[in-house]
Amino acid sequence: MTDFEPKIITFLCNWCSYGAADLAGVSRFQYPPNMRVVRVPCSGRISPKMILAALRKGADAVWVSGCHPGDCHYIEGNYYARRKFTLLKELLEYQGIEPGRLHFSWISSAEGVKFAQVANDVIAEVKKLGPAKHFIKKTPGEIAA
Amino acid sequence: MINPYVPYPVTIDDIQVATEDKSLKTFRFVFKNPGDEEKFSYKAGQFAELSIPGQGEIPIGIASSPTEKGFVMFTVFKTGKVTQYLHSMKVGETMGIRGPLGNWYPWDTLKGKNILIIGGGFAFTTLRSSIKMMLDPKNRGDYGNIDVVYGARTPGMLLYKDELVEWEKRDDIRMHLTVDSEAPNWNYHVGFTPAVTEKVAPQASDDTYAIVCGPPIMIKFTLPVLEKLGYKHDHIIMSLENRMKCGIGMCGRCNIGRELVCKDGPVFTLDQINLTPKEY
Amino acid sequence: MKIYHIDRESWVKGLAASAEVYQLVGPVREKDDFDFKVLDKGQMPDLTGTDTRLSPKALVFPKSEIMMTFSTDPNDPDCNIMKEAKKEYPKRAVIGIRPYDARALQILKMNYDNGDYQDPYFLNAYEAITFVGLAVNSPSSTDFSTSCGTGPFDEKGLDVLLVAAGEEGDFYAKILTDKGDAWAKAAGFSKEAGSDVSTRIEAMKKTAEEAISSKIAFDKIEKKTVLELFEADHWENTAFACINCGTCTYACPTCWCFDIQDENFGTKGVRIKNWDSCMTGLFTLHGSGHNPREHRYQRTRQRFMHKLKYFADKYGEGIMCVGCGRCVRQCPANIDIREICETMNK
Amino acid sequence: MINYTENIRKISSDLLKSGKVDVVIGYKSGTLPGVNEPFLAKTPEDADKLVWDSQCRLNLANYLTHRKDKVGIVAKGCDSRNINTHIVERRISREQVTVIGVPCTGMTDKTRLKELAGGDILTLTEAGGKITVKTAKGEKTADKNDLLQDNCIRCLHRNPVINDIPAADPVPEVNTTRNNDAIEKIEAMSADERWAFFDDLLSGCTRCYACKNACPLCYCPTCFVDESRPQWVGKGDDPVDVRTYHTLRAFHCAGRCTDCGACEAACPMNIKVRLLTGKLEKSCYERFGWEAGMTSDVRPALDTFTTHDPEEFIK
Repeated sequence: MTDFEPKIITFLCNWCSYGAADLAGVSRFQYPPNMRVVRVPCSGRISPKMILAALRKGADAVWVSGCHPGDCHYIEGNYYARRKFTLLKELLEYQGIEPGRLHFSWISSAEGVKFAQVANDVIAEVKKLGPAKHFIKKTPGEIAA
Repeated sequence: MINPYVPYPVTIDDIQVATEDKSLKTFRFVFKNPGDEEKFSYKAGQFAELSIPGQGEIPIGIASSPTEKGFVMFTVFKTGKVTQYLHSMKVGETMGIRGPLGNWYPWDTLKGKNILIIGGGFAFTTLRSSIKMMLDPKNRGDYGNIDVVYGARTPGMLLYKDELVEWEKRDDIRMHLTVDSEAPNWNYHVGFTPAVTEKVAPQASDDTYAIVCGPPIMIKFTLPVLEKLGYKHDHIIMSLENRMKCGIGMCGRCNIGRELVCKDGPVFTLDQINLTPKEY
Repeated sequence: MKIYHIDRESWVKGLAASAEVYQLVGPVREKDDFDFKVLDKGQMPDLTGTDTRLSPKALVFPKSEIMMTFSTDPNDPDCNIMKEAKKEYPKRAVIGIRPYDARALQILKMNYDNGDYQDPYFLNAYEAITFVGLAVNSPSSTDFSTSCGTGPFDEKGLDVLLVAAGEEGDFYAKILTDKGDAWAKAAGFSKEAGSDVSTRIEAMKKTAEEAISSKIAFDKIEKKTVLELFEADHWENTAFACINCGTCTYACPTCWCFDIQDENFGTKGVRIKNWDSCMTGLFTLHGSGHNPREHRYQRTRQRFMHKLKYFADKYGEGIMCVGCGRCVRQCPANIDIREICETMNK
Repeated sequence: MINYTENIRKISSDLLKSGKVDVVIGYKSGTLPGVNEPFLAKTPEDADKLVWDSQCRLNLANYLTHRKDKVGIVAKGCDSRNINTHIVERRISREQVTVIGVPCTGMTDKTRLKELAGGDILTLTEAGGKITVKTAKGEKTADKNDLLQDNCIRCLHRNPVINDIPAADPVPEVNTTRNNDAIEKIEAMSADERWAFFDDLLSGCTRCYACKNACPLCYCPTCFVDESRPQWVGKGDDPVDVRTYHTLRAFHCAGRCTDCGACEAACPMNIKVRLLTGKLEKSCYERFGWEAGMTSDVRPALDTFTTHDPEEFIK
């Protein structure tokens, strides 16, 4: 699995983690290009539908990052998100999704280093797991190459 | 066995924005395979399924006339998943058309008769097909007087404006165009379609048929006007719409009573409609 | 046509022999109920159950079926051109289908071959099947098939009618069509039953039909107009309990409605035909947001008007129900077509 | 049970007569033995058709959702918790609804009844805690307690938590433990075993949506399964689509589900869909100390938060 490059769908809050990713970029903190970033207004905006949509299309992992508790631009969006993710993570793992497929973090816009670190951690963990096995909608035999 | 679900491949030949709010576009399609145009031989009033692989299909009335050769034309309102996608497509792209589907205005019955066409908003498509067909020199002699009442919210929301202006100038068709309220440079009627109909429509007779096509609200107020003018229910012809999938009378969702709008319709006389539940 | 007597041993051998030529399909016990499945080599159909939970309609009208395939890759010369999906229709023998279910598939055929259009997916699958039906000797308490123009020994949709012959595991096999004859030949059945067999079968048929206590009548529905029935004031009460799930429509052997859906996989995709149900709001929702059947009771009404009136008026071949009783037994809310029929028939 | 029925009829009739309610939602006898039908009583005469026994499996709160009138509703413990949820979520106002509370000793499981009978049930009678079913082959009797639905076996709130007019004296609560053996058994499996377990569990699903339509919590104007832009889930029988549907359906019930069991009672394929909702119920209790529908003034678990909610899984 050494040459396996995972695809990680990364939902970043516009007000913090997205800025952190930017900062990591301009500050030249190294992290590999496995992330496909989707900018969202708030981690609270993330619905389980979106996380499942990523897995269904073959993402090897999903990572959602928002503002630290207490720092939400919308005051409390990330508090709701925290509860949602708690339950979703447990429900998916209960069904056989490996814990390393779902990642959550709080990263402020000043934490470029933390962003690069978490990114590297997430990628390393997913690499160890290998390609996603479950929740991928398979191409029907009629059109599979 | 011919597979009725497989669309004819077509190329988008031309796209015109049809109304000022850009919510409607007129698409011209050319068949990719020689011979398919012949197979797609249609009559005014029929519809087809526009078929976009990966998006789905939508039933749309055929706006071109059988007398126009080399292409077929549809005017489409942007509303759902498929139409949204269609509006983003470009000239030269390929898609599919399945049809022609459904019945047509009863042209055999209408031979030799006076015809009153009443249209509203963007439901003018198959009416355009009908007018164009009747005005063709080969066909004009088959019909008596032709009166057309066509209304839209504003002048910019009228479909096929160039043709409307052209028809307005002819003496073998009486055009009664109207918009909901006064507008600059508007020299025709002002007022809702039912009210204008009441003013300009020919008196009812055994030899006069009305074809009505428009939004539910227009139909609701136009029918009493026609009744007042003495039009019998079997002389009032309407085209219905319902959600459809197959278009060939099998998938089961477009019925009004025992009639399937896709196959037994979309054209019904008011007499027929009166016998069915109003589930449209 | 001939009637064979098949003992237990010849039955097992005969099925094995016919499996050389036919793909065999039969009821199989799955988890806690019976369903029709393609039989593995050597697997015997389990004919001990009265009914399969789902009707056998999936054999000719699968829950989901790929109709066409396409590519949306602009570099593909066939980009955006629909291709018929390649399908094979092996010769099949469906063993143990109940007579009313076979009749139900004939009803489906009326829809899928409507004179102007033929649905090749349905018809190819249907034509490929030899229906080897099993007469119902002990009808269930919810069987009202005799009221519906069919019954426990109905031969209409069958190629062969099997009747349990009394002795343990023996059958009489009444050959009804050339297709049936061909299957019996492939199975090697040759021992003709005794001369009194027709009388015996007739007697069993009578016993079975008499054992059916559940009846419906629709004579007055026939005479009433569509609007009279449709506008009757009982519908909101009648449909009160209905939760508008698709249980009845999916269990029903005569419900034929379907949806067409496109699914994309990268730059390739498929167009699929899926079971659909008039119980859902989306079924009739217009693009404008207007829904002619917005309220739940309107959808319930549609189902019963279709089965008991629209269909009857349109085809003149009775109602769109074969009285199998699946919907009655499976409905979570006790919507009972027999009771509704009675209300409509008042 | 006769007592319950008589009391419900009397209370309903009085409510209808006095004009305190316009209608009463309850059950009437079904057309099949062992099945009752949700029923809307509009007159005192209608009220005489109301019945109550151990075959009232659906959750009547489901029938409250779009009502504009004054409603009396017969409710067992779980139904009453869903009425609370409806009030909290403003599907109905507290003033609009009069709860006729039924202390509940559990509902029979339809598959267990079928197993007991071993054939077509011709009659079913219930007396003194025993259920007797008659088939063509003969009669069988069992303790009702041995025939209960899974959710009733582990019920913690048999008595209605919102109860305007009790139909009977409270019954003793019999369970004290929240242990959910069925779920713990799954949790003990390996990840791949768990995936395979649910694949098998859901394999019979026909997407009839009886589970969601029987559920009082499912009232969205447009369900996610019907959304087309984007389309979140395919509509065919693909196992990942089926899994997506059940996962999201369960999730939408998170913190709101009262484990009434209507979904399983409704499922024509006898799929144990509570193994998904039950997990969320368990998580809600373990993580947030939350039990759905116990009062009519606290927002459900996912519609509220505390600043110190657990977050050990967040980096």
